[in-house]
Amino acid sequence: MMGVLGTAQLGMAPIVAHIFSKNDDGSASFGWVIGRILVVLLMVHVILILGALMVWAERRVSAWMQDRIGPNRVGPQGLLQPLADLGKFMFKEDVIPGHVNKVMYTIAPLIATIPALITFAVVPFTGSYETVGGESVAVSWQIADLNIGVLYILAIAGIGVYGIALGGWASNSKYSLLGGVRASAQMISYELSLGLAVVPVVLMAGSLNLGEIIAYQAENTWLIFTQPLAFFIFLTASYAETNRLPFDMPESETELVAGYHTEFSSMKFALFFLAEYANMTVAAALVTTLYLGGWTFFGLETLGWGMGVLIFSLKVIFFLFAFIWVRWTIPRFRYDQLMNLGWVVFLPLTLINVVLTAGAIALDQTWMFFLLPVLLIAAACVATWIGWKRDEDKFQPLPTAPAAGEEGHA
Amino acid sequence: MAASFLHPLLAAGVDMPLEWVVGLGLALFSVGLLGVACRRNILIMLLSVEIMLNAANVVLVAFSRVHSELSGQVFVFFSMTVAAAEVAIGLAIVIAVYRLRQSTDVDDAADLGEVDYGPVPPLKLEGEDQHHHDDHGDADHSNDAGSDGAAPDSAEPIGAAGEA
Amino acid sequence: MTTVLFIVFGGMALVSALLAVTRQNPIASAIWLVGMFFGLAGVYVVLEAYFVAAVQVLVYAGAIMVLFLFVIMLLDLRTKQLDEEGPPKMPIWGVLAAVLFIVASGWALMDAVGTPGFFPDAEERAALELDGSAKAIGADLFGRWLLAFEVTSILLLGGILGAVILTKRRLT
Amino acid sequence: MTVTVKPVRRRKASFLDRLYLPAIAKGLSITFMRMFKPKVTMQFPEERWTVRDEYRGMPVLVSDDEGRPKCVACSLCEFVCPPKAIFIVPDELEAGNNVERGPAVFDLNMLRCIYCGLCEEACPEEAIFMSKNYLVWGAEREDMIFHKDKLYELGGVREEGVKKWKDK
Repeated sequence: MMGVLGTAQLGMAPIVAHIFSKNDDGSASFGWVIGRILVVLLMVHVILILGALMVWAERRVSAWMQDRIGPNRVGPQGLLQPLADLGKFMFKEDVIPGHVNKVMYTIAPLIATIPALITFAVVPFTGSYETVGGESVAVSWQIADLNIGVLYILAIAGIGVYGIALGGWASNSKYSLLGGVRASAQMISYELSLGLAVVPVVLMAGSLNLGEIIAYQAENTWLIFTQPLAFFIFLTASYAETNRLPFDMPESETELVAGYHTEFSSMKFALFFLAEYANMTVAAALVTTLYLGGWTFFGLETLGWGMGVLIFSLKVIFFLFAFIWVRWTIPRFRYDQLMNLGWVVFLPLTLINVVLTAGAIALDQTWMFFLLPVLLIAAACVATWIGWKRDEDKFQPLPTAPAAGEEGHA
Repeated sequence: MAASFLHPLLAAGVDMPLEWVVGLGLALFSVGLLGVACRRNILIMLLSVEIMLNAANVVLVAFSRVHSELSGQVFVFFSMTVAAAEVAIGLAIVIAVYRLRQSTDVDDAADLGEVDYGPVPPLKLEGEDQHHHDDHGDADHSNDAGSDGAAPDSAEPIGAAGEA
Repeated sequence: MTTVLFIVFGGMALVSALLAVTRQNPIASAIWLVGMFFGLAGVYVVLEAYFVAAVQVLVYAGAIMVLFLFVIMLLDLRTKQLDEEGPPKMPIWGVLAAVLFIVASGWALMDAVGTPGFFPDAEERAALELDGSAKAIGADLFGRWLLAFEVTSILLLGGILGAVILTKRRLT
Repeated sequence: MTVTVKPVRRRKASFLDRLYLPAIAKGLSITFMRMFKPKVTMQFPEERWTVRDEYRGMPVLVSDDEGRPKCVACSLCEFVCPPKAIFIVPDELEAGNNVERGPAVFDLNMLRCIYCGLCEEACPEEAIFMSKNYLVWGAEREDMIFHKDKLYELGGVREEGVKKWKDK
């Protein structure tokens, strides 16, 4: 499988293609290594710039939703606001409180940021159709073509929580510690649902490789149509994994001041900020790749690899917008509701979904794929209805309140 | 095929002596042994057990490589399952011991007898006399983790057997 | 190339493991252990066991150690209490036992290396093909080792029940 | 300690409420539609508030229609000022003026001023007024102490009001 951003496909001059190509025997040449490093640097900067733009977008969109205008002074439409923010972060005093564990306090923002940046390595951002064995196959381009791409992302994304948990612990303050503890509990709870929501996708595509998952979707149909429940649960769990509202328990400002980053300032705080937005970008890219066909869009992608980039970007931007949209709409869950949702609602649903999908594949009944969502949604409705019935006694008329005179002396 | 993404770097295949991997497993196992034998902190002892399990995993993968046989890698999964179950139980025990002894030192848990932390004040009920159970309290019960925040949901003292 | 990578990752794993068992603070220990897991994942990649490497990070670093960290934070060991414990004491007999173990098993290893055919030589090794992909491992796991796989589910169930019963204060 | 329980009747959640999703969809549609509603933010430096007549902005000193300062340095405003923001040094004016008295120094400390308007009330000559100016700024603390010239410049000319000294 062609995984590298092939220079030849980019229409570069043959001499350039030669510089960046591997040796004839397939081993690494110097030019190839340099080319790879350049692509990696490009990708990292795309994410960093996107992260900065997301801060602007968050402020603008939230303002629009509240009948305000938002930052519009620095540059056209306030687009240079991220630069101004960056300048402020860089020149602010980097306070290290006296009571913190200095080593952990310093490395925690780094631990939070690096996993967020390196997960993007396996996400296919465009591709092309190539004839393999007489068949036209969608071949994706990504930095590293990993056969275990989905596992890689899940594994690395799970590391990010160390930054938050350690940041909270090293700050040596009550609010930060509570934020860190909440983050680790939340991460464990939702990683299960997240992973189990991906399993049907992997089962149907027959591969853990993100490129092959896209190829499957290009050939058949987008998995959002056949696995809407898995899509919905994955999306919701990724909100929890990225600590975004309505699941931002680790930093809930109304209870914990700012949670795990209460004691952080200057660039350390900026790194936590960046990690959150980079994580959102990865989550959006992953939802796009797993459920919405990645860089494909009903044949439009055949126009060229640039079109693929455009389609992929638009899909990712939609989900990034959805992150912001949901944040400014839905209030925060209570902590027990959060845990309840993860363990009592999502986990059984994903498990049933996995079993049903596996059964449909084993029986080779492809029509069942279209019946499954209906079945599952019906099952969810019935389960809710049973719960609603059971709760009825909670809402029985309460015993009459004691008379006003007695109340004070009780 | 499996190595496609690293292939240019590892074109020559695995060319190092595989004995070294077994050696690494040995070294890791003895480090784990050192931890279990010498440290008294129950958390670090649990971590050391993890190191020993990992040492076994390394050797399993190495021999799977040597004999071109996947069973070794499959066994790593079983070992990971065992590790997961062990950690769940182990941490539960740590929490239970910590609740009783207020310590993570295994030597504090060497004695089977219950430590008497004094009676825990019973659940305060509405309308009950406020000063009713003051005579129960003694200096010791401040040590009991169960008595501070969690008293309302446990009407009995945590170390109930200690009173008998 | 693999030799260099192995020395880097293996060394990282070994040093992290040593630091993990000698730290006074359990949190520092846990973090060093995460470093060891990453080193071992690197070793697995060098050995072309990619799936195992990913699962190593996913399960050990992503789940088990987060749980560990959660519990350590929950216990909230004060620095004062840690200071009372003092720096970790390493009894000489413990170190001796570890050294004795490594010498004895190293001797056994050397003995095995001497046995012809125990470890394949370089040419033989280059010819070996091992497909460590998820598909191959899955086929093996759900084929030959299906019974063992099912038994692990019982083990995990036991683990869950045990953990719940141990941490629950009172069963009512 | 006793706990007083006050029963609160809760509406029973309907089945649709329990599904949560319809409510979430409704909320999302509301926020989405809000994005296209007219904005209420005022672009401040370009657009300004039109303040009401009662508005009390920064106190300023005014001149009469002939451009002569009206303040006679009676120090009543200095006396009445609750936060003691005004500092006046009276002086004799040179011959030719209709009045003999005027301020040599009239400092208004805008870091202290509370915009109470008592100076305006107290002034017998109607020389100090609460302007409509709400844009008071300075780069340093010294800049926030407004001197006589600046106050007259901000106040400008005010034709109506007391002109008793003119009749002399």
